[in-house]
Amino acid sequence: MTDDPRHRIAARAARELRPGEVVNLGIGIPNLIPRYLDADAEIFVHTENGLLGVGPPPDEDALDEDLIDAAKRPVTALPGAAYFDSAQSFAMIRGGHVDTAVLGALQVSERGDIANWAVPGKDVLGVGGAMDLVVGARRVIVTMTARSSDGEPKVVDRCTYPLTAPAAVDTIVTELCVFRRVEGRLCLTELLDGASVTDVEAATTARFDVVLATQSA
Amino acid sequence: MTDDPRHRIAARAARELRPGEVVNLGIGIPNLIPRYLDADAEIFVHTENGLLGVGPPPDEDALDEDLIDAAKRPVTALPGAAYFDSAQSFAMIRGGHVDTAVLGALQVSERGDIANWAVPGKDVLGVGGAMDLVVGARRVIVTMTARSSDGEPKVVDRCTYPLTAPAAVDTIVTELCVFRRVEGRLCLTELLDGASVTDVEAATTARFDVVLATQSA
Amino acid sequence: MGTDGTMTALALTSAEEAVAHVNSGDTVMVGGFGLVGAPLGLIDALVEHSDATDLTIVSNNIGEPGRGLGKLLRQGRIRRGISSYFTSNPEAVAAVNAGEIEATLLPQGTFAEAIRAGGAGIGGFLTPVGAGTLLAEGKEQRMVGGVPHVLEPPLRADVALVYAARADRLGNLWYRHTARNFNPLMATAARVTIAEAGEILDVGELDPESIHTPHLYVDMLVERS
Amino acid sequence: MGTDGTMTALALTSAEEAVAHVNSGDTVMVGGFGLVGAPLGLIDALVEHSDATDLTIVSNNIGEPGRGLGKLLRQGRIRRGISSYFTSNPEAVAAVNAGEIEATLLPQGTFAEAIRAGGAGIGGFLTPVGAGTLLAEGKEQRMVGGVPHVLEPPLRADVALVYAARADRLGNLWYRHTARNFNPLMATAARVTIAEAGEILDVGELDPESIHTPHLYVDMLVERS
Repeated sequence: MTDDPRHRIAARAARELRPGEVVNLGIGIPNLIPRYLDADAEIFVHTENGLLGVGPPPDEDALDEDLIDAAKRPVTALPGAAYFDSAQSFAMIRGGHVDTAVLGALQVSERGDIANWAVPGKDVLGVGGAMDLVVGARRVIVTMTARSSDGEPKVVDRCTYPLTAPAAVDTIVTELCVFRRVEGRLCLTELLDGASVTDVEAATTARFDVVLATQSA
Repeated sequence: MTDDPRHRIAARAARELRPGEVVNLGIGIPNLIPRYLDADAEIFVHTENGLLGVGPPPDEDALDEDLIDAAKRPVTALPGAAYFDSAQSFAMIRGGHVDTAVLGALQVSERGDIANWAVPGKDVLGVGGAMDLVVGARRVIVTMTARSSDGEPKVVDRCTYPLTAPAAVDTIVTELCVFRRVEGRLCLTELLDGASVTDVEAATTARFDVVLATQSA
Repeated sequence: MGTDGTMTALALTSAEEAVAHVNSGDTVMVGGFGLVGAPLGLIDALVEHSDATDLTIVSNNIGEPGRGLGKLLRQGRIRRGISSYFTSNPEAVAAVNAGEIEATLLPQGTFAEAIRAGGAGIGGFLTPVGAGTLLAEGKEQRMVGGVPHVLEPPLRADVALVYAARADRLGNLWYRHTARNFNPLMATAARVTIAEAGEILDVGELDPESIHTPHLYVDMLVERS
Repeated sequence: MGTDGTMTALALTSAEEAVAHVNSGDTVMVGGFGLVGAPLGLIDALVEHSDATDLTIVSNNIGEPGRGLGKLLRQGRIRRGISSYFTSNPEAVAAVNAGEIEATLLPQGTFAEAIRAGGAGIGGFLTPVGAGTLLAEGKEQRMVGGVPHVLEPPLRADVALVYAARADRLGNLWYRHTARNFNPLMATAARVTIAEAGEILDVGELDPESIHTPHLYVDMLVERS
């Protein structure tokens, strides 16, 4: 296992995914997840620009300018893939046909509010598919470091950044722990890589229940 | 020219259609129109069950059970045809992409209200695509005999049957004449087959202007 | 991600097993324009092997007398129909008039759009179609750009029964000619979508540009017998 | 009906002639996700051969700096942008901040759905996306099934510029891979739709089951040079 917390988070988040699931992976840590999936994980990756069945990046000599993901990186299409237009793609998302969205965030609150598209005082000129994904996907997993680059907790009592959606997050994976929202309450369900409850408490302003059913492997 | 008024109406209505137009043809008289079109008329026939480019009926030995029109009759598809689902088909209609709908009616009023789906006191259990077509098509041509089988005028001052849509009809072709709605007024623009204005007046309760720019050929 | 191309295939199911997912009181969408594109094998299985009753059927027609959904109607298992054209089955009309089934009539384009909306997570839509007619009675109406519109709710179902000429083993579907009609819409709008396919191909055999229903919409796959 | 199969073909037009249909003050939809699937030849013609200014551009992005719509931006001919992601062109962000262009930001799914609604004659739709956020401010909201929804209006345009890998001479279009994106939607939602095609085939050469945009949506056809 790498020392890079981003990779540790991706590796843990990969274990959340179940065979047969349709998953949309956001930019950043979520995009590291495929390398931590077993070859037989049987996850179907959806990208909102119009492809179900995203495969690994192509070889340099097999680049196809018509085949990209929503991060505008070149990708491939696996056997059984399907292309569709943007209205159909977001119909899938908004209609609840994407099982899981994994995405990064600036802040997630104890009630599951998520802020991941805008910083106060800066331009709010790019939202892309973020709002559709957090509202539409059946399950929303946030992968992020516990603190911002400024050292501020990102799991918070109340979001101060503009919301992407209220009460939308199901699971949070940081380098310290896994939080799950259960019946409206934030629960610490797993400590990662030797972190303690005190470590988690120090890195959040959110209230949470401690429900450590399993320890980190 | 046949003596059957239905065929005479279809033949006159055929002359309303312009090359390149997308046309939806209803059941009854409208379905007689294709036989009165020139071979090079270049009309694209749309059927709301999901085909643009309807061709003539197939030979008996070339029947295809998956290829019907909205009247559930076997048809063929011309070169350049496209199939689509019902939501797309009605998006075409409602979105104003079908140039002309030609359909029958029970009554049309002087203000262009049309009643063609239900008779008072009888079941109103089948509407099909009639409402979508009269509201959505850019131009609505009604083809019908001037009187019902009971001898009642069908071009009326006010519809007594349940409406398919208010103020929707542009042109009416009967065996007696052509009416057009111009700036909200019903205008008699052409007499057919030797009919007189008096004949037309006798067969309608609608008020109309007489604007006989051209005589019937 | 299964980069070897062996993605999870749907287990093939018999029509009898598949329709066991229909429960009494369910809303069931059934594809087809009349009998063209109707999942006749699944309907027959529902007729012969299921006891589910008190059903709400969402289908453009209620079959024809003694054919397709007309069989289910004769069994008295339909409580309500949502359709654009009951008239194609005179027995359905008679059942409505006798008070045996409840009828909800929608313009065909509104019917199609409402199913699409149900599958697409749209909470309602404004259409000019039907405004000023009997079919708008009791519905919220508002002006849009000076034109009266009706606010229509989405349609969803517990189970959708659809027919496709071809499927692959993941559940991707391809429809043929005018047998497409309502099937791709209904496949998106139910909790459980059961597809009856004329031919079942290996994964990768359908052209990815031409798949009409991507597999994420399909839960069960039955081969037409 | 032309039963001999020789249906009216669209006259092939040069990109320069085609963009002459764009007038100052027009709303113009431009396909593409970033530059993928963007009608680059038509955009270049608009940049080089048209004086139309004061344009409202409906496009997922405003190109990239100096590329695609980014060229038109540098010419100061865009008055307003309706997009989901201005951020991909920092010059567009700067132009908004300098008050040179007006920005309307929509969630990408709402943006796509609004264009589809515009083409489909839908007067508005309710979506849960954006409810409770900055992007719902000033918009009508209502509860549907206990969930807050935003009422979104349709988007329409004077002209749509789209790119398709293949067209036939009637104007039927087929898109390739993820270059499809917003193109089929925009093709439906404008008064005049101009398609730039990579390859133009004879009528009948496109599979009728796989045509993504039927020809009735397309007004002008330009071959990519």
